[in-house]
Amino acid sequence: MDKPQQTPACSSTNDLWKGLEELKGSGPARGQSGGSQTEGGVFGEPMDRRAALKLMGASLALAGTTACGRLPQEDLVPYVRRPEEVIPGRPLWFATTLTPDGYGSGVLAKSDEGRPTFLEGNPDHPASLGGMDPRLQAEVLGLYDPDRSQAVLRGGEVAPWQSFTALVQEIRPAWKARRGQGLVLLTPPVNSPTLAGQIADLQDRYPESRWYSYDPVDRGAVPAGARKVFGRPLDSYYDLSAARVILSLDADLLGDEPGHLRYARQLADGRRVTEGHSGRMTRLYVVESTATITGASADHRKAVRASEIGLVAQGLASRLGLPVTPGNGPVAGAWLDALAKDLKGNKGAALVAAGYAQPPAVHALAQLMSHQLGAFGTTVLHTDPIRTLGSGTLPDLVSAMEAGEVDTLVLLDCNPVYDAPADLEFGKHLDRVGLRVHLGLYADESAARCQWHLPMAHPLESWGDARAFDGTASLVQPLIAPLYAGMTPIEVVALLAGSRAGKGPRDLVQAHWQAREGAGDFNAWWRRTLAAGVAAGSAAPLVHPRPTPAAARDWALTSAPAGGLELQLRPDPWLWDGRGANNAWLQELPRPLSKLSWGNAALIAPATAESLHITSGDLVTLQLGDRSLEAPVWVQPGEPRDTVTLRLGYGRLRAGAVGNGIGVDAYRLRTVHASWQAPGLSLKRSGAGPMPVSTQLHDRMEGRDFVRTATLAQVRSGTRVVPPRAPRPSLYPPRTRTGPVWGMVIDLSTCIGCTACVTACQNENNIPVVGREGVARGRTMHWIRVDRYYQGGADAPRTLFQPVPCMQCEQAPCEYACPVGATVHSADGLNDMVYNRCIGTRFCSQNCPYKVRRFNWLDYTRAGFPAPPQVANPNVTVRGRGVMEKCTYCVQRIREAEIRAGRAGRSLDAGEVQTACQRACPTRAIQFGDLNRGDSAVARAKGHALNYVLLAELGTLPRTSYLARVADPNPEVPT
Amino acid sequence: MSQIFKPRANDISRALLITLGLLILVTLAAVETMVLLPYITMVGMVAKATRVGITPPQPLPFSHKHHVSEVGLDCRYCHTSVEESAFAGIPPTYTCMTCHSRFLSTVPMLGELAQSLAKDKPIHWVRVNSLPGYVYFDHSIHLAKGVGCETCHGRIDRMPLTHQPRAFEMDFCLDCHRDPAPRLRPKEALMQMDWRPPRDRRALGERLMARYGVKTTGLTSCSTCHR
Amino acid sequence: MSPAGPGERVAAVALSAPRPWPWGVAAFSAVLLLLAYVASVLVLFRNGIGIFGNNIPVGWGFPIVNIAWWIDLGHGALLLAAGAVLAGDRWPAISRVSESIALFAGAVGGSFAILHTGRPQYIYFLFTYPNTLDQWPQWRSPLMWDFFAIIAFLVVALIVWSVGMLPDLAVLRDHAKGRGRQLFYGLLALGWRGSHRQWAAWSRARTVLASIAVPLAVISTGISALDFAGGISAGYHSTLTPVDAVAAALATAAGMALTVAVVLRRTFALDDLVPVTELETLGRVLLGSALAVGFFALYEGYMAWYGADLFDRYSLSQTLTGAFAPWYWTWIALMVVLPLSLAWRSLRTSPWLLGTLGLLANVGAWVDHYLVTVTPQERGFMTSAWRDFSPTAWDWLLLCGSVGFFVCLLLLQARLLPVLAVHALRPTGQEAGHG
Amino acid sequence: MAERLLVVAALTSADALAGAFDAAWRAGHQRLEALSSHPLPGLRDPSRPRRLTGELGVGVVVAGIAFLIQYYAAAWAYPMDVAGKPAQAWAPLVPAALVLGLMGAGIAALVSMVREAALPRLHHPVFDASRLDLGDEQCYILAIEVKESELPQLRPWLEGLGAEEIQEVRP
Repeated sequence: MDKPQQTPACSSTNDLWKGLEELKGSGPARGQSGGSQTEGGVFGEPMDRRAALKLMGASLALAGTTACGRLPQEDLVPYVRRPEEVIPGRPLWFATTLTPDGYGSGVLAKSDEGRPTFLEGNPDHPASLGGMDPRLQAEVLGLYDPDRSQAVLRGGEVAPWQSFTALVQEIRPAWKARRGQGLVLLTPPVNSPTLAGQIADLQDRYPESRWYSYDPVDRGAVPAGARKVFGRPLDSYYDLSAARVILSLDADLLGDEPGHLRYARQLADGRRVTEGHSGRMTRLYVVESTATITGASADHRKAVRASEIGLVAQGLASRLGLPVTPGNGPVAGAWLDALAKDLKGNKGAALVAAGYAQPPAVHALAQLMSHQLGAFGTTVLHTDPIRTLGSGTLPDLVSAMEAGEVDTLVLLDCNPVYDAPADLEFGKHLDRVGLRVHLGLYADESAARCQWHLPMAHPLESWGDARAFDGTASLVQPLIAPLYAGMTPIEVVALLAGSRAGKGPRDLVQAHWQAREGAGDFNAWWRRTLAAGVAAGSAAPLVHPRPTPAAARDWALTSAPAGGLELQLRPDPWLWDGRGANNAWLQELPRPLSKLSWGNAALIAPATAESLHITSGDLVTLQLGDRSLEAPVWVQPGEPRDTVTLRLGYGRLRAGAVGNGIGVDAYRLRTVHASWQAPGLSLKRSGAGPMPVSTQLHDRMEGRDFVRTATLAQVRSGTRVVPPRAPRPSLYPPRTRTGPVWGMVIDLSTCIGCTACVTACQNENNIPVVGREGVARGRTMHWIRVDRYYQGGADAPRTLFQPVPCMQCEQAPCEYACPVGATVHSADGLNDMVYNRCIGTRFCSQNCPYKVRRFNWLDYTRAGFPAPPQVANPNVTVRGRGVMEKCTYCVQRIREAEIRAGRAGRSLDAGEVQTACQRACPTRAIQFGDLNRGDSAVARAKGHALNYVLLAELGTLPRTSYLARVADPNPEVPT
Repeated sequence: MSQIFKPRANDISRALLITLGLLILVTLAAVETMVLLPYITMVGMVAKATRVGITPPQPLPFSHKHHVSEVGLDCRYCHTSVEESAFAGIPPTYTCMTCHSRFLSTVPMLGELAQSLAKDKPIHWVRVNSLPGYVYFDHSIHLAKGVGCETCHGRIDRMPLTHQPRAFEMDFCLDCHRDPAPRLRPKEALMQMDWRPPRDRRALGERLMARYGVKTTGLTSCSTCHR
Repeated sequence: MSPAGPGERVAAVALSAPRPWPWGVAAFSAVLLLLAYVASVLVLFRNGIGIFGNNIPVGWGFPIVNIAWWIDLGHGALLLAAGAVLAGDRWPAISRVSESIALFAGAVGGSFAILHTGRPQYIYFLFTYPNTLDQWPQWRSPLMWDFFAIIAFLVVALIVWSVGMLPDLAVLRDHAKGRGRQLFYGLLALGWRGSHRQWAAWSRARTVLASIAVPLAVISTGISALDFAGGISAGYHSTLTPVDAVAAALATAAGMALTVAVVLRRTFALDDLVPVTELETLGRVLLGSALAVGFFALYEGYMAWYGADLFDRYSLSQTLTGAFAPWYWTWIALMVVLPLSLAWRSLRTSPWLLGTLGLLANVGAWVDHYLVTVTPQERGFMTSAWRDFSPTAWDWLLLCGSVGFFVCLLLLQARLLPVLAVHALRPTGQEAGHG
Repeated sequence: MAERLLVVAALTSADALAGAFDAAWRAGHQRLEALSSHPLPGLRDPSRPRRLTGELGVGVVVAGIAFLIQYYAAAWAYPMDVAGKPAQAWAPLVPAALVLGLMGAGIAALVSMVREAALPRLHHPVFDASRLDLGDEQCYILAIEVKESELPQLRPWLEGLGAEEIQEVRP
């Protein structure tokens, strides 16, 4: 991959608009290899299809003797002035920052002639370490979403920007006069230093103005818990690389905690049994209230109702010697004893993490236990709150609105009408505000209730900055000019404050940083920071708090958790608080555990479902107080008993063409005081609805050894986990390949099932989306799927993940099945798929035991949810209707690397070629490379004792193999 | 029972039978020739006219003949990225103006050019040499391995108006991918139009293959060109 | 002229006979179904094969089931026809009916071979001709073999059918009233006059063609079975499948021939020309082949168990008692158990029973092909990919449409061409003679 | 040269026709035909006996060509690495060759029949004979081509052979 550039190609507006030229589809991008165009002529462009259709009636003898047409005429559009760093046909890479979960995560963005087309993790950024997650990856699709708000709306009518700026200029004197009284700002917690500075500046100018902030993914319990212990709000994060025993109390460390990508890497490095492994694994205990990927990777997992996790913490705390009454929790004492022993035995290398969904008391206990275990400063690190909060929260704002103290409300990048707790009735109160302004990517539910809606610039179009989970700041730089003349919150605040003075967004950001980094050569700093994607040494300073004496008290729960059903809310892993709802990639991507796609469901444990006499597909009415919601049921192994878990972010009304009306809106059951869980839920079966669609219908392996498992003890003692398999006799001479031999090894011990690989592959290989019906029919197109199997009892099962791309078999059954030779072996042993040769007999897929081949049943590139052509990778053919497709080990990357090497007259370096899935994997579980080179990591992995292939007995000789999944359960823990 | 046909019906019917047989053969032959003609290509069951020998109307009557053989410009002066990218590169207006701001800037024929620069509106050329979207041809590697411009683009220096000299059908590519030796050139002759190969070209070719490290294994793999 | 002889009566069916009311009903519904076929084909070409219920893992759905069903019916019918010729060529109904079924079923099945592909406009990639791509078909694919097998089968079926038809066309010519018809049949009959030389050449051609048709039918059946047996999926990766297919095809054909013959003789009051003994012969064939099918079913079950392969055993259990059981037992009932009743002569000589059993055997055959095509894929190697197949309206419409297509061809033949093999109608007591 | 005409005699049974045919043959009539609604046994066919060599040969040749084309394409023109199987494998080429060979043989059979039966022959004097009716399985006809002059003695001779009706047809 080329080294990140210092400044984007689009540094002068002139070039920016050149970027747009291409977006309109007339740029050099089309001039080149042209892969990004659907192959009109070749794959049934309508005209041809009709022509062909006429002919089909005719007998085969007539084939060929047909009406003649002309090849379509193409335009070649050169630049007028070509920016120096642009070489037509060669992509550029830029470092920037995205904040899909409210914290900065560094990415490297690929730009093909000014079109951002692909994202990779920035290895230098502390929050990603080069890894990706689907939410990050999908941002590039979001950029081109045609449903994004494209113009300023006044009362729903399109208006020019000037009309709004004029309005602001007109009001400003009044604000000045009244010192900003009645002017109110509502934002998410701010992670952008510049924006924070802007707002502070605004409040200087208008001292009476108010700033409120809220986050639907409410992490308020974390600082609140800290306040209980330390007397002041603090953020804490973890260094899992220093940990040997980890206890998670409902903290989805690998899924949705800030810094989850870093945690995933650190944990994986601590559990990797291949490369130079220390002979020990970081042991992970998880006590959680819903099935998460963190729980799936745990050595010991307990599913406990959210309200009872406090009891577990209590029980453990007392065993760790804290003055807390043990109480009797849902977890057996012996289990806690073993856990406590293990934790105590690793003082200084143990930690207890509590999830944001737990009440402050549990966080307090977690902090105290970590402190007791000597974790502070080693595995548990504290900083002052990373994100700047407003002077009040949503309820305060609502009461202010009720009191009529708000005449101007500016909603910056938030959508409270949709995602505010239902009992606030935000929408109703909003209508009483005189002037309502909304800035957002979409003209969403809130925009509809405001007189003014302003289109926001997408992060990939913006200048800005963001802080990561540990406070590290990095710059946001545009890959392209705003497609729809959007503005960033920074600009809008500056506009309100009147401090903009014709400064562009970049000037505003620079101004802020100049003030901070003023000393020395700022331009050098700026260029360095842009290129690196990280502001060196900007991490928040660590604070080393000590528990206040008051903290040493009995934290036992005052009241025992109520019986009966309990409602639990969680952000959807992909749609998050709902911001991803109009992203077709995210909607279709199966959720890691349930494998549900295109919609949420009431997740209920098997036993509970049985006792309630309901099953998957039933419609139930959930009644909580005076609010009720009808939702489909999905029986989910691994959920705690008597709990109904709903994911937020669905049931949008104004998300856009993709997201509208998908799933049910769980916010309808949310209240201010029970933002994550609420007791006293009643559930009534109200008939059967359409079955929620899932990509995997069978959960068990039926005695087939797809995922082989072992314990660390077995590995250490050298027991053969994978029985050696004698090479099968063959009538054919063995094939020896001189050139590179590409192969892949997937380490199931470190795969956490996050499915980042799936989205990365979708992005890299122009994989279409098939929609709800498509998934329901079993026509998902993902080239790599992550299978999820359960072992053991349905209520406390062990969850196993297995990513399955094409196996690239040496003796591929698909190949001899194809009558036209559309899939054959390349010289370097890849199982090539030639789309333009395929006539769609589908015999190859019939004959593929791994079922990794995908077929274009319909014209997915045009019908359904067509991906905007601009996001397409120009180096991969966009497949048309009636064609088989599949994983090719990112052959386009292999060939590009070969050409790059060939130009330079050198041979490929080991690890020079990286597949998209491998690059995206946050835990580096996927190894890919040349098996003929001893120095390649993949070759070494192939030699490992844990290496095995799927369905070896079929003699297909797969190139993709797996390393058995190793766990290190504590022998003292009772099973 | 009565006679239905005239006596001569016998001969006529036999004649018809034979013609029918011949007709079938002729049709097959006709189809096959059409398939092999460079001027026709098949897209599905629809035969389409290729661009071979056609000079489409261009916004400007640009003459390679003039610029190459008369002015003597090097290919790379305009097609800058040909050695480092898949795409040879179409010169930005700016490149044209480096000369034409001085020479012939007043000729009405070149008004378009000035306009383009002034209005910052790119010139929309009509593509002449084209490959289907599923073929990933890369100029840079072909030059790096000693394939000259002329080999595919023909005597561009003799084209007042540019046209595609031959059908870029798969067999044309395969001929060379199977046996590159007799088609390779020494580096210095890559851009040369009137290059005279030595008598024993294959020997030269094989030397060049060794020098450029051209391996034929894999050259005919599908994914070499189709991805 | 003398009172109408048998030949004249057969001719009369095509030429003058007043059509009974069932004819009208049949014709109407058949044409309706044919239109449904055409309509769904048009929709298919507009929207792609996504209109069917197929998915991954079940990449082959109804269209392939239909191909296999129709083509195998054709193969069996050709086998039957050839057998009839070699056995003395003296069954007017068996010969004509089976020859027609072979051709028509082949044609209908062949059409699906194109329809089922994702990009039918590129079907010519299968042809073997020098082209500018330097590309050739991939000969290891059973589909490729099948492609040629279908072509060869259609050509030979057409030849057998038309050669058998030739002398009878002369009969129609001789009895045709009106210039137009005389010309029509006259041209088709090529001036056949029944001279001893012509008969000699003809009889010989019949024998030669029959002796070609037998191996061709068997091989083609085997090849189309290899489309599955050649694959690796548990449930149809079986050496025996091709042999099994031949027996099944013969049973199917005998069944269809019975149905058609019974309806035919009743509708056109030709009972005396098609004696029950002739139907009984078909009944015997059905019985015999059904027994063979039953044996193979047992044998394959046994092998799956005895082979002790995890996947084979699993699919066996699914077949006998699991997800596939309903399909499996339906097939066994229709194609093995019911035909056994023909072991009793009294049942074997009841035309209507024969016709009904024949029809059911064909339904059974379709289920058989469904069992081979769809169900093994629903429960393949990877449990994570397990998924059931559910057909769409278009699947059903095209299936029924193809039946309409087939029936239309039969009706058209009855309307224009001799419904029975006149040349096989011998004066009583006279044996057929061959060169 | 005297005009020739066709004498068409209707006989009563297959045996009668056979007998008459033999007699006429022995009587030295070269140009004669026995016509019937179905193939007749025991009718001595004066034309040479035929063997299957023709069709067989064609079949073998077609199969051979088919096989060679396949082999050329698979092993020579563009040898591909398909499922790791050697490009020169011959076994997969057999099925297509086999069926195509059979098809060739079938076509050959058709052609040879058309040739030997001298088809098409849309016009034939015998069609003028009223008693020729291929629809009637009792139709046994002997057609002899003779000179006008022979007619007088031919008639009684034929009646002697059991012809129940005799007709002259002028071509």
